[in-house]
Amino acid sequence: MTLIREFLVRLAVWLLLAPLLPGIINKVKAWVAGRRGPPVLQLYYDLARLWRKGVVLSTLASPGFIAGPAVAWVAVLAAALLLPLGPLGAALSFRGDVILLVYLLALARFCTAWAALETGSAFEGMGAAREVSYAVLAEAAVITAVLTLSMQSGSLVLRAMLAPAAGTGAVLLAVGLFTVLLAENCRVPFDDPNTHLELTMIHEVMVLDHSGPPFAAVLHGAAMKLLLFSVLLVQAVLPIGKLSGIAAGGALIAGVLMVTVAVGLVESLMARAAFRRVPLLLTTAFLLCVFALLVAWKGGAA
Amino acid sequence: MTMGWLMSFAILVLVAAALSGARLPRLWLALTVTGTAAFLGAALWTLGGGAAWDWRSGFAVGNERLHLRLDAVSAWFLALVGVVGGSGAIYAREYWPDGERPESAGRGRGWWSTLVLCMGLVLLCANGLHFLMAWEAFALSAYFLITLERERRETRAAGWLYLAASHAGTLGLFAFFSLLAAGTGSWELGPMRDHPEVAPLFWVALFGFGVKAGMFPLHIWLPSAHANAPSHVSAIMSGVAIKMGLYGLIRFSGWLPLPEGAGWVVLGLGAASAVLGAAFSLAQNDLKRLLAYCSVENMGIILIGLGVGLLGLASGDTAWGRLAMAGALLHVWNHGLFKSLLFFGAGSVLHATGTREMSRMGGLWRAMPWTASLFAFGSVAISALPPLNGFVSEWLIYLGLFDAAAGHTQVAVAIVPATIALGVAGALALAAFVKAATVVFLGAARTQAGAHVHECGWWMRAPMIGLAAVCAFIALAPGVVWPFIQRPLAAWNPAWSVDDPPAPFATLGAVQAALVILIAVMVVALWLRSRTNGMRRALTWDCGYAAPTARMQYTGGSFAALASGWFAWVLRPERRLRWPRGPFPRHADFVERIPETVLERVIGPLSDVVMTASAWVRQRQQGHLPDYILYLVAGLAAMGVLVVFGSMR
Amino acid sequence: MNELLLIVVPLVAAGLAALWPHDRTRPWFLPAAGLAHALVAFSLLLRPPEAPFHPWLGYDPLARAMLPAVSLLFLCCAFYGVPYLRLRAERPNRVFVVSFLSALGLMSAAHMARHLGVLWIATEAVTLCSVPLLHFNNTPRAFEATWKYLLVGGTGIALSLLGSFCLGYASLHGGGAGDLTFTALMAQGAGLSRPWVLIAWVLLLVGYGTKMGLAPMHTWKPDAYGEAPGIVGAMLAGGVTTVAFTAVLRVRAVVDAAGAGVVANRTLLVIGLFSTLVAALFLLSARDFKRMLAYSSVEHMGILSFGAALGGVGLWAAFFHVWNNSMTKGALFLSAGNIRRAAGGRTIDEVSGMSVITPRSSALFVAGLFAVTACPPFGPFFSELLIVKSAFATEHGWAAAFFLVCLLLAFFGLTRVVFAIVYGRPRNAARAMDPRFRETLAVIVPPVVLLLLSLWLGLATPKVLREAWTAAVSQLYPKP
Amino acid sequence: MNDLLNLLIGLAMGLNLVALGTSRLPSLIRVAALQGMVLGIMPLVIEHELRVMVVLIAVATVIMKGIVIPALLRRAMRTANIDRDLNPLIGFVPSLLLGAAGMIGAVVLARRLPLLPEHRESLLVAGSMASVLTGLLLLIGRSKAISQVCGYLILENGIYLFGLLLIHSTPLLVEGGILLDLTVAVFVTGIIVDRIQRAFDSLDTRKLTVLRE
Repeated sequence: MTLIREFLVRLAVWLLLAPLLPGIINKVKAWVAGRRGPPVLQLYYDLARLWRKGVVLSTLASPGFIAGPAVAWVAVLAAALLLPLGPLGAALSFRGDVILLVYLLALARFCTAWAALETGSAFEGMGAAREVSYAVLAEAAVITAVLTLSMQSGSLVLRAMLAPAAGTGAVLLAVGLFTVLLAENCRVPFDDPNTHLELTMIHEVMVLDHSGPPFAAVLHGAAMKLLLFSVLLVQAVLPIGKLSGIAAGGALIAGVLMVTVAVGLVESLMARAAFRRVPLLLTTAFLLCVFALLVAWKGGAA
Repeated sequence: MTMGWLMSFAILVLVAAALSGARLPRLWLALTVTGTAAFLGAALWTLGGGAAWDWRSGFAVGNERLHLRLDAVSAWFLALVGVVGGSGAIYAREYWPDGERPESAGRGRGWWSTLVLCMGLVLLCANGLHFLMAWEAFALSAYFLITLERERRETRAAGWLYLAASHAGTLGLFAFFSLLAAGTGSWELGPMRDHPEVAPLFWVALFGFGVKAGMFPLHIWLPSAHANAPSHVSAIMSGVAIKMGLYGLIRFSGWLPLPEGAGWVVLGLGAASAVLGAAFSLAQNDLKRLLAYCSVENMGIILIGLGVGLLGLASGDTAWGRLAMAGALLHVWNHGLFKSLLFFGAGSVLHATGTREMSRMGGLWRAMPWTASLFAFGSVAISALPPLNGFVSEWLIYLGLFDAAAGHTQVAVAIVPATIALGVAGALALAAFVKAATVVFLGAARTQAGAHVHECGWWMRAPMIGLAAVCAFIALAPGVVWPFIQRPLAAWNPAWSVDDPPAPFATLGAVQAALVILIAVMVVALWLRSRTNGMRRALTWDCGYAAPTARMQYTGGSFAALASGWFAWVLRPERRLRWPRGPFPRHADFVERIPETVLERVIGPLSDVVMTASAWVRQRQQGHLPDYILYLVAGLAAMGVLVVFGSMR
Repeated sequence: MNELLLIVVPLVAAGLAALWPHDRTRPWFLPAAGLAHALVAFSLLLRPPEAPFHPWLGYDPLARAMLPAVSLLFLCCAFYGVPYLRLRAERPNRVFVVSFLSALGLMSAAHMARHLGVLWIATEAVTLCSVPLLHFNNTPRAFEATWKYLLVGGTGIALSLLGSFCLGYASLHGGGAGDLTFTALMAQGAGLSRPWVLIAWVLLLVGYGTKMGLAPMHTWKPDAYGEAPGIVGAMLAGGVTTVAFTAVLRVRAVVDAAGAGVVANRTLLVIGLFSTLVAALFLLSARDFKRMLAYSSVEHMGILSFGAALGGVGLWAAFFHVWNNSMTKGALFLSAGNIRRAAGGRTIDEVSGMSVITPRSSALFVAGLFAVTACPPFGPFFSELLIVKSAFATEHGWAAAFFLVCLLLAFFGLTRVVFAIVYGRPRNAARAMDPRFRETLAVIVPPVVLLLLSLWLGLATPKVLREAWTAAVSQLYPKP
Repeated sequence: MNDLLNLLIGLAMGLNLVALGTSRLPSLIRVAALQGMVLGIMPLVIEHELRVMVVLIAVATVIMKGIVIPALLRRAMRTANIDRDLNPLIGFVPSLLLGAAGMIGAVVLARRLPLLPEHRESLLVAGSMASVLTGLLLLIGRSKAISQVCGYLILENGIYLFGLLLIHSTPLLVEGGILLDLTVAVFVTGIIVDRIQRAFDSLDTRKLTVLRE
């Protein structure tokens, strides 16, 4: 009974809180720019509206055009459920779940790209190409980060792995993961979620042709992914596991908020990087993770 | 003794099939399917815990007693031979029928059964001499299958390249087996860890079998052969034949005493094959070439697993080594299954459109939904994405890698880069297969070739569905497969205790099943919701293009440009670009060619040197009799000098 | 006394054929004599005579290990010869048949010769007999080939005569009574004067090596094989070379007895590997498929001497390879002859797609190709593998590696040419040459039989042959 | 009488040099013939009592080497009316020098080789080596078919000389060998003549190069 209740709670957290983050980010940006900006709950309204709207399908699109977002959404949700939520812990945790998490995100990527290419549009093809290509570098960084965590903790279970060692390693890892977060969630400086230059976009341009409920799934999935990454980042660098229940929860929430604010600040203070500089940024992130790995290695050896 | 009967039955049936192939297609199909089924049955029985079958003949072949042995390791591969051999035979009935190929269909059938039989014998032979015989026979029958369509020049060239490379490997095996026989004093094969002096032979074996396995620098023959062979042949080549090289490596790395650093080298080669294979496959514009290079990548993944296993063996500690080895073995099956599935799919595309150029296709899903969905299934599986089987085996390998790294031991130096390489290769493969599946099946038809096509019939569809089903089974019930994996592990190296299955395997299966259900629910829900909200079709919006044409679509080349650009140092793409000029540009074109780097940059120059020598020698023989006498005298002098110095010492 | 039949029967048959009036029926002398010869040879193989019937001539183990192969090859060529000569009705065949038969008799004599002089005389007689055979086509090209064959081969022969003299002088100088039988020479052993023995070895190796066609004395071979009819090529490649190889082995045994065996082996090894290399290089850019066969024969002569140089097991494998070489080369030459007949050309520039025009012969040609390139399950695979193994076993690792590389290059060359000839689209020049040619059983069966024999030799080497080879080895390496 | 033999051998060796030096085909043939005759009478000198066999050899040799083959060659030359100059691949002076060097080397080498006492004094070995070298030199250095035949004859003469060492111990080997070797020569010349009578091909082997790689 309690199991099911806990599970439902986690589900609720992921499903309900996720759309909050983009709202917060936008608020921060507006505040920095000195505007009032859209309400924090804007995304909730959008989702609700989209869920009620009809769908316009491209004449070329196959059923995969609707299945894609669905699968992607499920994949992200499943990945999220594998991730422990501070005191709540993970819905399901077993040896090697971290690998499953990484590959679930890959599945989401596959489906988004698939759906994007359904329409035979040049823009969306371009977006998909960028998505999968940058993912190659991001993947390297993520795997290295995971390797670091597992070498720190000597374990392959997320719950145990997210017991970070304070120090340089944590800092390096934090910066590295933050960069990966920006890249994977298509934020500035990798992508500009609210530009109107399709040529410069990745994620937004991939979903140009989506509409209605599928589009809602896409947006919600993106929000969940953002939340997932920030939670991962926070737990990877903050020693939350050592705290007591309430404190841990508070710390986690605070951390996530910090991350979101940081994202917002980055978006408002930095310009989008030119595309040829993107690989450079990602490589930097990868290298940061590698250094973190080396630190972890020495730490473990000592 | 039932096993003996079963085996002899299978062999006899396949021989009969090989003979009946030319004239009696129906009988041939029945016999081949029966024979392969018998192989499969025998293999599963052995894997299911049956005692290893060991048989010595009374008579001698080539002055050596026949010695056949079916232990778990052989059985593991034999099962694959059975599955792909049988389904390929069914597929060929429609794909390569007498009606369309009157000249080569019969030959194709005969050689097919021969190939299957010889691969089975390679797995069974426990005597070096007969192993070599079966090996070469298998290589030759593969050659004849590749060149079925021998009226095409490029097919002949590809076939010759394959034959040449394979013969180089075979001569390596000549050296390997004769050195082994010279070392141990007999052609008999078996565990020989008590002969430390034969340890260096592992390197010879690595070359000999590596050529066949398509290991990275030795893969030169693979792309063109797989691309130009008939698709069912490509399927068995890529799904099973190259696994024979792997079988050799696994087999003898289990039997031979291993030299210092064997594991490191294998791991390194595996990592290189994985990343570069994936990069090459992403860059290809020929559908079957893309699949072929992806085989190189998957061989790399398997070799990574094997390498970790060897490292584990070397460092005595067994847990992670065993995991990675298990992953490698499982990936052998998985890759065999979904790669054959993909080649079958590519075959039906080729059959429908008559071209392998992806940039000529597009929008095929409408005409061939079955092929499209099965190909998509295969793409997800081969990109090692959950909830399919590719992920299961890679997951095992990852477990092994991570555990090894967590040990903070010396091996981590090799393990960490390998892990990262595996991750990168996975991402690249994903990109490659997004490209393959979408460019071929989605969007609008780019040329007339893609315009009016037909779905393949049931004879071609059924094998694909069957293979997909097996993939799904492995994906959803890995716990069932696990005990089967343990037997080859135990047979591979008895030193390992393999009683405890890693608990999460069951969990993983459950998770994957749950994932499937969730996906189904969500898809249906979204679909219903959209329908209730009302769906209408319209032109692709694409930011308001009034009349998007098929030529505005992203092509495969442009899709891959970004990522393959990062590998330009090895891909060395050759581009010819004519910019549009003036207000009304008359012509502008862009041609890109991805060369076979190793072949053209390494083997080419080498062969040039040899051919120069050959030309020089020919120049010496221009029909002048005095010269000939001079050579005779020179020979006399040389022999004299040799004798004088020889007798001095 | 039956041994004598091996020499007499063919010669008598030759005499009768010379007197026989009808060109049309004369060719039947070939199979008849061949059959008789084979019967005698094999009955002797099964029941070898205890002692040679004459100190100078005898069916000793060495002859027993080699001669039946030649006899078998001759039989198949003879059966092929009948339809072939019918096809070439425009040419008078008296001289051809007579010299073909007498060549057989003399080859038997050369194999059985246990005396230095007799050996030399027989070998040279074989050379002379093969001159009209080479010249059969009677074209300027054939003339040129014959001319070169005679002069290069003659020089070699002369050198081997000089070598024989030197060996004789060695024994004389060592206090020998001038008895030049090999038994006597080997008995004299260390008594032979070493310098003269060495000089003799060099001269004889080069002399008989020229007959064998070892590089760099091989130059006559491609011309001769390229211009001679298929059966002549087969006999030269499978029979005459065997004679020369036997001669080299007999002499080598004497040199070994004189205590210079190491030096002899080294020279054999070097010249063998060199021949293999040169042949491989030529094959790599060969264009004419009959000359290609000649170079392949050079390669196999190299393999033989490589094996002989290894001694013991290697030598045994060399005997094995002699048989395989005779059978496979025979099959190749005969099928190549068919293809040559049907196709108007001889080079890959003129001929292609023969699998359409002469399917059977082409299939045979390809099968023969794989046989000759040591692909299982044909005989050469086993013998060459054994040679490689014994090379590794006798610490000749690098030589073996080099050898394998040469085999690989040769494989490249051979496959290149053969596939170019057999596959692809047929040229319209084909069939222009000889419209009378049909792929009748008569021209298909002999090569098939030869291939089957090579298959059989490999898969189930008869016990009697293995014993015969072992006996021959122990004759050449008498255990002290 | 050993001196007489050595005198003859010396004469033969001199003829070698002449053969190398001459620039005309007929004289080359003449030299070869002369050398053949000189060699032919040697057995009579060597043998103490004249056995029938020996006489037979001598006569046969003289007839063959001295008369038949040269006649054949001359006939060939005439029928083919080829120009009498033999254009050398190795110039006359170099070949002369080489021949001389070879001769000296032969003498030196012959001294160092172990010989039976009765052969110590004779020039047989040296002479035979010199002639063999000369023969090979002609075969390599002269391009006309007929001149090559002459070279071959001289080569044979050298071998014949060596054979004389063994004529006591193993006469049959020597005789058989030599006689058969002569037949080779006959064959060679025969082939040419036969060829010429059918068609006037060039006998310049530099033109006989259709068969090539």
